[in-house]
Amino acid sequence: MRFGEEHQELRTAVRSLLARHEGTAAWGPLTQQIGAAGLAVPEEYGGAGCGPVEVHVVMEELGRVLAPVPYLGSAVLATQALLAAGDTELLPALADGGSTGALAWAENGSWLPEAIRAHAVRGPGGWRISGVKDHVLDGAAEGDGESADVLLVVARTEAGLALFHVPSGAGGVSREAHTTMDLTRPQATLTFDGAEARPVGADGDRVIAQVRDLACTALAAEQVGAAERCLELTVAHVRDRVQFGRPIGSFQAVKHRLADAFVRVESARSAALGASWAAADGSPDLPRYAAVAKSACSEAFSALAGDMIQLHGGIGITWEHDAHRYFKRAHGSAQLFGSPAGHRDRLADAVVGPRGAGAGRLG
Amino acid sequence: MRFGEEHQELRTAVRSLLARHEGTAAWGPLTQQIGAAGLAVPEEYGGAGCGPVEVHVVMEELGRVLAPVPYLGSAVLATQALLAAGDTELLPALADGGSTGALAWAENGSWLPEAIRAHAVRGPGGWRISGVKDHVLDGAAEGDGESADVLLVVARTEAGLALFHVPSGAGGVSREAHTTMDLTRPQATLTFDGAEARPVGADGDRVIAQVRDLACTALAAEQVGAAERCLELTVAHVRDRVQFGRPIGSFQAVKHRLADAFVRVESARSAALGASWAAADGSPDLPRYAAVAKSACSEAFSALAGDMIQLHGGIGITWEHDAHRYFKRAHGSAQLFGSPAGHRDRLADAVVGPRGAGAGRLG
Amino acid sequence: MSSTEKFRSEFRTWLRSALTGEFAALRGRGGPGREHEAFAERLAWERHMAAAGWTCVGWPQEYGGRGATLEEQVALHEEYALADAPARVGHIGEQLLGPTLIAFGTEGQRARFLPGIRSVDELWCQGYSEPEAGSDLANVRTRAERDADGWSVTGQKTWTSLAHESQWCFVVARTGEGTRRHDGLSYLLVPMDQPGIEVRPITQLTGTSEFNEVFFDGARTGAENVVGEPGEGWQVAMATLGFERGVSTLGQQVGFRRELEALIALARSNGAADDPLVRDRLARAWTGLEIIRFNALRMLDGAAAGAPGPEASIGKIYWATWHRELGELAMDVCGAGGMLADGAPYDLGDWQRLFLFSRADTIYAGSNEIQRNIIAERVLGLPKEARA
Amino acid sequence: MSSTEKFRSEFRTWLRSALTGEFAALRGRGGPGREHEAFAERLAWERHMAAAGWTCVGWPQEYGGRGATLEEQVALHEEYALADAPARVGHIGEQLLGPTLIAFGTEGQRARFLPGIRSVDELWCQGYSEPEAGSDLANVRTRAERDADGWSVTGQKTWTSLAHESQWCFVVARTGEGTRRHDGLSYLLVPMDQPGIEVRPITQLTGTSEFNEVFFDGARTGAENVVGEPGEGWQVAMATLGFERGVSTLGQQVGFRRELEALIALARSNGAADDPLVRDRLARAWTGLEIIRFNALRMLDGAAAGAPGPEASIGKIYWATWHRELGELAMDVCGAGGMLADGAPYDLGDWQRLFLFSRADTIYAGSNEIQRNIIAERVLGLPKEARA
Repeated sequence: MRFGEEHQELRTAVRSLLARHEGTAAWGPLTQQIGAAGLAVPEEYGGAGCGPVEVHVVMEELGRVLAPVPYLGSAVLATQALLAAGDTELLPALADGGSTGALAWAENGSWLPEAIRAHAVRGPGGWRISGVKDHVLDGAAEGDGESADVLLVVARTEAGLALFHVPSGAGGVSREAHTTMDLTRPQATLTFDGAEARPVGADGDRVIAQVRDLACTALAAEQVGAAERCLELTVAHVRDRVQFGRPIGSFQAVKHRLADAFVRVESARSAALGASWAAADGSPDLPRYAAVAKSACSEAFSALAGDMIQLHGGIGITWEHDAHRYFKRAHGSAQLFGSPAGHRDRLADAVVGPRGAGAGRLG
Repeated sequence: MRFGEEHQELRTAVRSLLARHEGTAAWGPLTQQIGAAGLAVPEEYGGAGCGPVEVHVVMEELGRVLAPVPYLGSAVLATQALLAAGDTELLPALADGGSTGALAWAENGSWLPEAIRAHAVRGPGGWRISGVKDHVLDGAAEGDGESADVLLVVARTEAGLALFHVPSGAGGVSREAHTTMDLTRPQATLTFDGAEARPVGADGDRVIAQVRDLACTALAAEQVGAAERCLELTVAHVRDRVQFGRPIGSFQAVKHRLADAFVRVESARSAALGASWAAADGSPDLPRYAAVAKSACSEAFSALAGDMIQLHGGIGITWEHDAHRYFKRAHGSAQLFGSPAGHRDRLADAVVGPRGAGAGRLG
Repeated sequence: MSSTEKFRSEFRTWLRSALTGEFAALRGRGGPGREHEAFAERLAWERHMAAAGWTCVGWPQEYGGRGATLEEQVALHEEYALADAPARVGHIGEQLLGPTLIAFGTEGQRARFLPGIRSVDELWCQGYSEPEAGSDLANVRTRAERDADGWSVTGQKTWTSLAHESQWCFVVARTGEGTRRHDGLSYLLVPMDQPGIEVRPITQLTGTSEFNEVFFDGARTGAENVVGEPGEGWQVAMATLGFERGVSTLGQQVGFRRELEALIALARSNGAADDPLVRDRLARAWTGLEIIRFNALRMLDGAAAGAPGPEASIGKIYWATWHRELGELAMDVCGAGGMLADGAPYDLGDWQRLFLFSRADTIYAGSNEIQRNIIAERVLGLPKEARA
Repeated sequence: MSSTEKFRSEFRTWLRSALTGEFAALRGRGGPGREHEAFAERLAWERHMAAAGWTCVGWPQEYGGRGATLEEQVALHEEYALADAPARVGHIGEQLLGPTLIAFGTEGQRARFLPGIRSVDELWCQGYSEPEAGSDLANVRTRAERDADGWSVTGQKTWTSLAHESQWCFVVARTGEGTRRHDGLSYLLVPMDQPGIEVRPITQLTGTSEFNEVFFDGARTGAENVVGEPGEGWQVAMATLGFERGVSTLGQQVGFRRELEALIALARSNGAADDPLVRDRLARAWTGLEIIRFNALRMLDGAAAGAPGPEASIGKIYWATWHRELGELAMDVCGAGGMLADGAPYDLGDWQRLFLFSRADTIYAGSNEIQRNIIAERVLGLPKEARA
């Protein structure tokens, strides 16, 4: 679990690019100069042939600055879904950033496969999909912005779950952009009403399980990067800020709190790295490690963002200071792809075994 | 919720008596000089005619020194069971301390009424009880010590739960004394095999619910007293103990931890007082307040005892120092009459409503 | 019926009849994160209350109050909250400045200012915090100079609620020369409507502005408008903070209870109430709520209730932390849907506002850290922190 | 197969064949709270291991080790724990003193002491802590005087494991005159079997005694038995602590895993596993266990693995806190039955021992508080605490 020189170079490249290009404007250079969107795509489909460890590095860096780019939605969710399903046609456009992908997955606030009610039926004119999908990352832009042009949908068929591609401009698709509490990660609700669709690969259950694990792993890395940045900014603040005649960072209660925060960040990093390396190795334990990483990193980031506000005092609750942006991202990323408690529930099924009595709500 | 002068006098009397008489030797003077066992018994049965607030004061003081006397088992559990059931015969001997009572209640580690399997049947020769009772306070002494002579048993009859008196020396009763992790609170397992029994009062379901609320309330007061003592001893220690050239109590991390401990103790006290006053007022909300008090005071005491060990450092984990006695009492008293989570489960049923799906284990 | 219950019943009856007609629409308005909502209407409502004698009930009768006992004041707060009446606008004058003037003011100051507070004709705001001073009043840099005509105030205050709406501000300023820390502070009453004062709203993490920065540039006030002796303002300011942590928090648990009940109702309706982990946390929240209430009742019953001492710190840490955790629990009850605002441009829902606003609870009015210092040093008698 | 896997497989094969016959009964013996259990038999077992070349594998070959890599050492620890082999008795010499001598000792000291450690013929104990010094080595009061024949040591050490069983003790004593704090300490090797040393067991909260007080009253050792320069013992002692927090903790997660798996098995059998709150905590414990493992793997992979720096503090705080919480969870899985001991006079069960003993985890070998200071000052670069 050690980064090589090439990972350090990638990290440096992404960090300096993000320092030069703020906000959504970073996406063009990220894809064109660094090839970020195709990092984990095999070379024969126009990618760099790297894998989860490189994605980890990019996600940490994106997390540090809360970059509002469609990396998670397009380069992770949509791209990994296509890879898992064995598509070869749509991948090149996603890999070079020419297209942006979106995966319509969650329903009724749940990412569990059993929550999926959207269904696809095969008629004389081909497949048609109907259903409502929540929390679709980059699924629709607010106002006049651009929305993802490669639309993938997980739907139920008679043979189980399957991945579908709904062509751009297909009828029976409506997209509703939401205002999100975390303004840096746009979400949409997509409604399909007999929309034309093309199946991509087979065995959607396996595809969605793999996408879930890779998405949780990548998101955990983002959370570590963001949490680390919370700690850095807070440490800098308490060194500078003088109260009662001393920098507040010299008060032991503040020092110990930040020491605990450091333990939390580094332990979260261990969890995320463990999952990323397991993904890179194709380990059969990935589902367990991904659940560990997603739950631990969610809680660490939430704790760090809360500490950041508290230790900044009054300034921490203003719109001008970045603290609230991290706090809102911490909330949103903890909920995305299932809550920490939900992932622990999955973990408990694996390591403790199934419950005897009826199970509770598995968020 | 204010103590009057008479309560302060009672507190002073109990505290100075416990300072003069250590260990089990305190029970004689407590009952004879202060009439502690009969405090909450009406005057016509030989008691002082006081109530839950006075019991609260006594329990706080007993908790401060972890007095190994049968107050909780005899003066609270057995006495309140008899009062709730309307007995008049056995009360005087318990009230003056001439007898010691024990209530055989829990089964299979649970104090929930639905856990009770012991059953009583009426035959030609009267009632006979069979069953196994756990965690009977003062139910049997280890070695040659004395065991409770007034034995009360909650058992199931065709008409529901009922309270029974099993006469001293009745056949078919075997008592097994346990070694408890908390050596200051003896427990026994009692096995009844067709033992002769006399019903006491009626409506055992109401009796056991009332005993539960009063027992939880009294135990919460004991926990507050013990937690308060943990805090006092720890504050004294950190004032004296010098490390790195300063009293460790001048380190802000220690100060803040003890400040939090103080908030915890005083908030637990509020919960316990709230329940005691509700009991004194005969409030219909007592079941809720008792659950609040028992769960909150259990957690506060456990936290305080843990802090006490940690802040004492190495000496805190020796047998010589009192810290481990408080730590073990904290564990035992948290489990007694149901765990904090169990009481919150009961509270959730009351304030949130019943669960839709099957419930979990309700410890 | 006890006198408290009589008082309670009288107020309840009045409320039931008064909160009708034009005022009925005010129910539930102006809560945390919504302080500017229907401000003019809430002001009118509060003057209506004043006319009926229901403002400043805790003040002595000679100053226009009813001399209500603490129990009665709590009952009033409870009934007010139970009726879902709108958030108060005159509370800073009624609960902070009024008691301060009654304790420390001159007869002239009382005569000049108390009637306007009681009738809600004059609103007040608080000028304590400064950007560089944080929670430490000893670091106040705002200066006031005495000249022939009175006082001239220059400096910057922050976290000032209702600065836009208020006619007056009570300001802690440095008036002593060359002194540091607690000496040389004075407690001044300064009119807001003058050229030397500029108010700028602070946009908070909710995207709304409930607090302001207030800039004083040679702002004027009369020589008579200093409370207590010049240079001894720290004692006065501390007493005001005591009032803030004391009586005014006694009724807040009713509002908390309503929030928790609404959250339970949401959990029931969206199925979260079937999740055993959520149930446990809801029961824990209920436990904390009862403790907040019992903490408040103990303060009421204690001798210290009239002049809250360090014990008030317990209540502040406890409820602030509880409320912050309620915000977190609320978001978990909301589930994934909690990520989405009600609408554009940034119209957050009530639970999101609670989640975000409650982060301020452990910071303002003496942060948890400050309260822990107070408890450790003043209650537990632990050594003071070494100073650089 | 990688060299690590080959090493692992070789050791596993050996263990499988060796831990049989008379040694089979030793499985699982001597764990925390049971250090004195079957001591003589465990000593015999460990000498058996030594004879087969399985002690001190991380030492260089020239000192009798195998020069095993860190990965291989971890593999050995893992296999040892997986085989349920008995708790080690020579680990203080092997893991603490041996590496210290290899780094700081003279060739003479290495030649004299390393073979006895490797063969488990001489056991070692550690003389660091003192009753008044606590975690602060700078407060050491034990003194050593140099005379014609060597050193004379007087003072008191505490929390000394295995003092009764050991032939030697490494002692930090003050040798400089009039100095305070870190200067003037020396690191001495002192034989235990002499009239100037008395060992008294400390009874712990479990009622058993795993630690001792050691009283030195003019205890003697030779002039050659000082490690490093006299007066510079602090640097040596700190390096030893580094070894303690480093390699020796890398394998412990295997033992933790076995504890957690046993607890899960108990929860399954007694129904606690159906309690959603217990399930959540078990899953949380599992999460923590994986993090302990990944933390250790990162240390292994990092450049700092050979000489653990402040990063080791992360691992220590994390696992100590995790283990303490596992003890609490274990008692909740036990339920009410956890109140009862296995038997008289005070025969506690395994889960009770875990519950009680794990309280020491956050205290010994650098308490959580000390570790937080190290992280805050050395890693985060926050200002040092003001000193009186």
